Amino acid sequence: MDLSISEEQSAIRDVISRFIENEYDFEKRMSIAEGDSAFDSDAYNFFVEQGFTAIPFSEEDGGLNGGPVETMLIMKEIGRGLVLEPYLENVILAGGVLKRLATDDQKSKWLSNIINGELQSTLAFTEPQSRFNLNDVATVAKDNGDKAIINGKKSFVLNGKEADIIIVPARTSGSQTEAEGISLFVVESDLPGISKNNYKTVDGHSASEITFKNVEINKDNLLGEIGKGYQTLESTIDDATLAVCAEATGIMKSLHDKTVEYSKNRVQFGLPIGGFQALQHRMVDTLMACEETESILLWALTTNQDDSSSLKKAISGLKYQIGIAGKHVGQEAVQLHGGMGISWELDIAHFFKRLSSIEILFGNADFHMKRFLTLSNN
Amino acid sequence: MDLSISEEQSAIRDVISRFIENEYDFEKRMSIAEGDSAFDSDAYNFFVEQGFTAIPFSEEDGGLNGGPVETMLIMKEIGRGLVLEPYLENVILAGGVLKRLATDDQKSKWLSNIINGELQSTLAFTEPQSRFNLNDVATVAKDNGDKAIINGKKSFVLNGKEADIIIVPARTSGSQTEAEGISLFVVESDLPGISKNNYKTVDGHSASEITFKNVEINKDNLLGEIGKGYQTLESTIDDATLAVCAEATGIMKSLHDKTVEYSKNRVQFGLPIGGFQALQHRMVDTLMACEETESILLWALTTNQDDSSSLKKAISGLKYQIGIAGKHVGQEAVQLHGGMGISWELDIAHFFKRLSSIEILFGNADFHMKRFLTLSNN
Amino acid sequence: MHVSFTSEENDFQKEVNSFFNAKYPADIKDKQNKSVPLEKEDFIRWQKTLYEQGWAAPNWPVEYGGTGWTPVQKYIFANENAKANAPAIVPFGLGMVGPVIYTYGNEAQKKKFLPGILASDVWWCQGYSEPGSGSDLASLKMKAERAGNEYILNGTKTWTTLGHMADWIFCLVRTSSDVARRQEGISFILVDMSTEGVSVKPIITIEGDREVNEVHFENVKVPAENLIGEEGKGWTYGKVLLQHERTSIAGVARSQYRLSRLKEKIRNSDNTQPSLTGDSDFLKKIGQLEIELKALEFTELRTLAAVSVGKAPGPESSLLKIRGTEIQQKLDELFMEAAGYFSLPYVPQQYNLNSDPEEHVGFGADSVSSLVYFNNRKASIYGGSNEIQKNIIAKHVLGL
Amino acid sequence: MHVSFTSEENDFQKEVNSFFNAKYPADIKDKQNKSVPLEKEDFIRWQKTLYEQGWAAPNWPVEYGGTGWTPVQKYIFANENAKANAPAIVPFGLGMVGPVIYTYGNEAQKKKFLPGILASDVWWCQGYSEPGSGSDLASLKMKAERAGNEYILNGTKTWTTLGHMADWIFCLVRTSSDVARRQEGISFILVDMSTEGVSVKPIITIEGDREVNEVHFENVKVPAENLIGEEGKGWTYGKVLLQHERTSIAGVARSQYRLSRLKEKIRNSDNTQPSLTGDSDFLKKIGQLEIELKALEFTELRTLAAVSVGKAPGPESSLLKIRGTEIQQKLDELFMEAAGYFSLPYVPQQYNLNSDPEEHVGFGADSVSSLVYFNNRKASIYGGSNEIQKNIIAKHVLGL
Repeated sequence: MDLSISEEQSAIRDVISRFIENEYDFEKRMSIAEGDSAFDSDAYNFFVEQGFTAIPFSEEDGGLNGGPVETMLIMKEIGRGLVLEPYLENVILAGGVLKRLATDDQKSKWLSNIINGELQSTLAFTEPQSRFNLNDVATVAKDNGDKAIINGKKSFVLNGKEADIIIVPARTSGSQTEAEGISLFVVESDLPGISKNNYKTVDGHSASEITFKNVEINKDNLLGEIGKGYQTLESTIDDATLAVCAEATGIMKSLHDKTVEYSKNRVQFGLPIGGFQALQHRMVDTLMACEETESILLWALTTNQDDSSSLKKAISGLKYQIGIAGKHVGQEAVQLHGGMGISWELDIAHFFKRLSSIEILFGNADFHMKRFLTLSNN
Repeated sequence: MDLSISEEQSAIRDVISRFIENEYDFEKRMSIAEGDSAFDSDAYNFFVEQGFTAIPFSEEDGGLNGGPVETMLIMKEIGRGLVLEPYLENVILAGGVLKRLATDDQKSKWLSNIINGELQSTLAFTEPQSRFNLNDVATVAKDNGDKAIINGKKSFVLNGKEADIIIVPARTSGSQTEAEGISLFVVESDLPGISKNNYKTVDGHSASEITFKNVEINKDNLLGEIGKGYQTLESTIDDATLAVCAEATGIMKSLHDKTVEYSKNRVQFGLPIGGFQALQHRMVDTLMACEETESILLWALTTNQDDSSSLKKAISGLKYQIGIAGKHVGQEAVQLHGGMGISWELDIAHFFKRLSSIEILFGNADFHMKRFLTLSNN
Repeated sequence: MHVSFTSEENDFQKEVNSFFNAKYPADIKDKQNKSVPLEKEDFIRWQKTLYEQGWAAPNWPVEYGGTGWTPVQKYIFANENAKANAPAIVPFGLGMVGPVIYTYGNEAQKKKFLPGILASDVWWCQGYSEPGSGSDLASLKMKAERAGNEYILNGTKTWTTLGHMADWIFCLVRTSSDVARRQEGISFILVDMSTEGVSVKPIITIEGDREVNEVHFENVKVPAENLIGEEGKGWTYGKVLLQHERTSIAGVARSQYRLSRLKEKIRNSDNTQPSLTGDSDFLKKIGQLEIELKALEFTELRTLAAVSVGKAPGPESSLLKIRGTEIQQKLDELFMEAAGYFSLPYVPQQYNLNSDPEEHVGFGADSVSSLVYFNNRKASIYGGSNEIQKNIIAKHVLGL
Repeated sequence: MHVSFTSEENDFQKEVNSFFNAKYPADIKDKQNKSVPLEKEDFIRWQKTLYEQGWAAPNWPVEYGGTGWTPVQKYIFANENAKANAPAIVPFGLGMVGPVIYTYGNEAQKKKFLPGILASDVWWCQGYSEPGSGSDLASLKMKAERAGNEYILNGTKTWTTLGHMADWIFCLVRTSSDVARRQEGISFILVDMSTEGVSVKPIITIEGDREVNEVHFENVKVPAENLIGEEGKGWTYGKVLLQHERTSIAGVARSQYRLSRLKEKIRNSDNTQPSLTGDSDFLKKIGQLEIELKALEFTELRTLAAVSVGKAPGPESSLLKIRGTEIQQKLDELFMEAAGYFSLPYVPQQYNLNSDPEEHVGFGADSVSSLVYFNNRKASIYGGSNEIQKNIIAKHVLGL
């Protein structure tokens, strides 16, 4: 048993942590969030230069052979720094599908460029009607000789505005909610028939509603076998869920720490509010929530990656925990900060909003509890 | 709108409240609970003399025409006094079925004697496998000319040891969980084939497991129509649910008040523990739980008695509230009393045990939430 | 014991209902139903409609323009108001400073201020909190020094809701610091916002809107005649007002309306949007909330019954404030949860009657649900935080 | 980062497992599985079995008879113990007074007391709490006055678990009240329960059993050589012990065992008893508990990892105590809830191996579930109440 991280791993953490401290303070972050661009290219390039975009890929794919622990370390810091750059979208989501399914040709066309930062990409994992059900895919890809014609609508496509390519799950057979019959296509986003409705999200990120109207793509753009995309989709979303849970863990810790700190300085009734026992006990509760979340994150990270059913269960357990404990810690941080907690000028509000978004992203607490129970029964 | 009680109603409350204060203190109560008898006949007779056993019955049946408000007032005091006498069993349960279904002959044979205190009775509402589902009846009554032959087992028959008659729901047709096909029979408890396994319950009451082996009863003992007993069973159990909820409301109030009082006197770290803010806020929470329960009790009491769907819904809402808030108030009272809260010698432990039993009786919080939601959908 | 209305009360309900049907402006209703934020002009137009009906101030004494309604009538009115999805009265004038003026003000002040408040001609805001004084209001520092016939005001008020739209502000100020208890030496004074030295700085709140402000006072000269009641007694006047704020803060009728909308949303979801119809976890949360709201409703009715027989609302009103705001916040959560991903786009531009529904992201007011959730975290903070309410209950109800 | 064991650790696990299979007495196991309460004799027999194996005191230094196990080995042992449903060691001797004696006692004391503790020949109980001193332990009043070579003890200890079975008691007593801080002037002393003036009075607890006692001391003469360490330093010794108690109180392995039993009960219900197999609300509660327990397990592993590299368990152990006991109590609730009506009969007589199963009320240990639930409300009260633990965390971890 060894719960510590290696020197190499801690070096990764230090790099990003120092970067945030020196180059990505709250003011900088807010200027990006409030600006027109979806993210800051310099900041993203720094991630590329440091090799972060190469981490979860095999050496033969040009990657660094990193695992979930490395991703976790990066995502935690991304949480602490409220980082807006599309690491999740490019590396975990699009990269996650490509590393699993792409042929060598496809990898050199797309994955290499994700690793070297030249390509922006994303995975369109949800549709207006599907909520959190990955198998609910109404978007259709019709066979048309050496082309496929895509029709449908994808919702909440993160990094959709900037994405050069979009990985689109589309139905090639089966009924709307069948896992079987979902195929994954790489769609270049400048093709005719694609229209994007781009927006910023409440947490300063950016996303799009994307409509596909008779979009013709080459069949070469099919990833993996026809109709067999679901399992990859699910595994990739599981990776991404683990990643945003690590991000949330970082946010929760920040919120808790900042709240304790604030309570030591904010004086009311002649006493720092941290001197009031009712508030002390509540901050002990949020501390415990953070520690438990950290522990469950460890559970997911140390689960055998090849035991897919145990891994899914641990990830759903973790996402459930984030849903419940995240809400608890977030709401308490705001409440204990009083009016300051709901001021735009303070980071607390923005941590809270990001945390609230993550609670929904890839399925809320109820959704993952149901999945957890299904996996328990097996 | 008038949420006050009438003078007649407050007189009823005063009589029982004074009785408990003067004749039924905690020591007396515990001597009954720890003794061999199920209850104290003198105490029960007092209830009879004061006309309490006549309250919910019509004047033509020899009753006093009282309604749920009168029952509520009595049951609240029964809660505060932890009264063990079988008012619920005789008057609400057995009496409730009889007043609804019995013919004049049957009433004069049984109901009159319940009112005048000469007959002990009960309703056998659950079976080993049925949990809270009143329609799960495996006990069978077979037609045998002018007799019916009963076979089956009833669980947790309150007042079973003392009961001269037991009202037994038995299946005369249909499958095990059908509402249709349940008939209600009065079974004299000294008939051959009846065996009782009597016990005290954790809250000092008494109950029995009762097995019926080829028990022959007269068909005259059928109450109402054959196979049509379910609705009466459900309505009677609803009455009883409302009654024990009122009892629980009295208990919760007692627990909360006693805890606040205790916190003013118990000194730790040089301060009455009621001076510690964390505990103050928790006692505010239990106060609110008590007030809300009182409010929901009022909701159930003021719901139109003829609107059966609204009434069921309000009663399930109330029982849900008792399940949740009762557990909260009970556990907090014990916790804040520290070691004293789990001492047999103090009333707190016994209030807590009775409250915990009521949480289960006639269906726990989950059961009633489901019923509430079903009724909401209609 | 019964909760039915008398036939007079039933008639009154019909009258109020007809009024809403006839007079509640369709364009404002449309905005409300589509979650389009109201302009100041909308509020004023609606409040003037109520004023013309003589219903602007249900709580005021008849002599000052109140309705003379019984508590039950007020309850009925509040219910109908919520059912019509009409906006709540902006409270600073009619709900807050008005009662202080008619209770503690002199004749001249009543004459000068009450008509403008009643007719919604003058827009008020509240100057209580200061950067260092939140829950601990009595620690306020803003100074008012007497100089001849004037007071000179210096200091800062904060969290001043709608301060940027207001004509006047009522403030608690410190007129003396040489006092035994901090609650002494505080005075209640009315200030014309157009006076030199008053400046209003926006505070952007979590959801991105300007709703509250910091109001700075630099050598602001205020006529001494603007002081309400006695100098140094302002704390007493202000406290009464806070208690008043607390009962109205429960918002039972509004929450009932929102709950019914939520149920409707669940029932009516078609297959173009995610369906929660069969989601037992979500339905259970709705059920739980329905029961909590019933509890609040009957707790309010019990308070109402007490008030009807002449009892003043006491510290129990703190209970209504705590649970009322908790329930509002749970409703916010459920709306956001129901909206799922569609709660996350930040698209305030689509909450504009002129926007093209074809270009809307999400269904109905889905995307506004997160903004409401974020913004309304304030509900448990303002009007005396819920922690302060618990302190009040512990002290005054439990005697701890 | 990984949680797998080394091959040595895997071998050790097999060894422990074989030991339990071979040596854990079948009759005791039977009692445990049927929820039949164990007698003192059962505990002693089992603890002597462990003693003979050399495993009675995993935490003791090897020189006094400890095992020399690594933290991971201790963890493995605790897990196997729980999986076998073997009773926990009665902690007062081996877990509590033993460590104080070998840490702070003199050689003579070690020689005199440790062997008897190790071999479970001498049964100990704890004299900490007093009727007026519960959470506020330092307010204890029991006096020990020095008179020549003896101390004269007067006072009352309470909540003394299994005191009626014990041979010896270790007490915190006040040897001086002329002190600056109440924590000073407290001494740690060992008392033979057969000494004249010691009397034990039962306290019946909520579920109806005698588990705890009041122990009265009336002019009890104790040889001065029974004092541990320095006079007046007893608080320090006692505190170490409390922290020790806290880590072991988490009971992860035992809760895991119980959770698996609960799941089994749900899975195996046939139609002679109420089925909860399809009860989504109940299954959800189990799922939630499973996740909470995973969190506790990994929190314990993190502590273990810290201890493995030489860090002492700090105030974080308070966290384990709070959550550990909360989880135990939630399990209690779920067992009672699963039992439904059958949790309510008070039938202790059926928890006796000689009772006739035909006459049992309910299924398995259904009726004992309520007694466990009631009794175990103590878990959040004793060993330093959970409120006290929160105070400790607030002060020592959060720095408030």
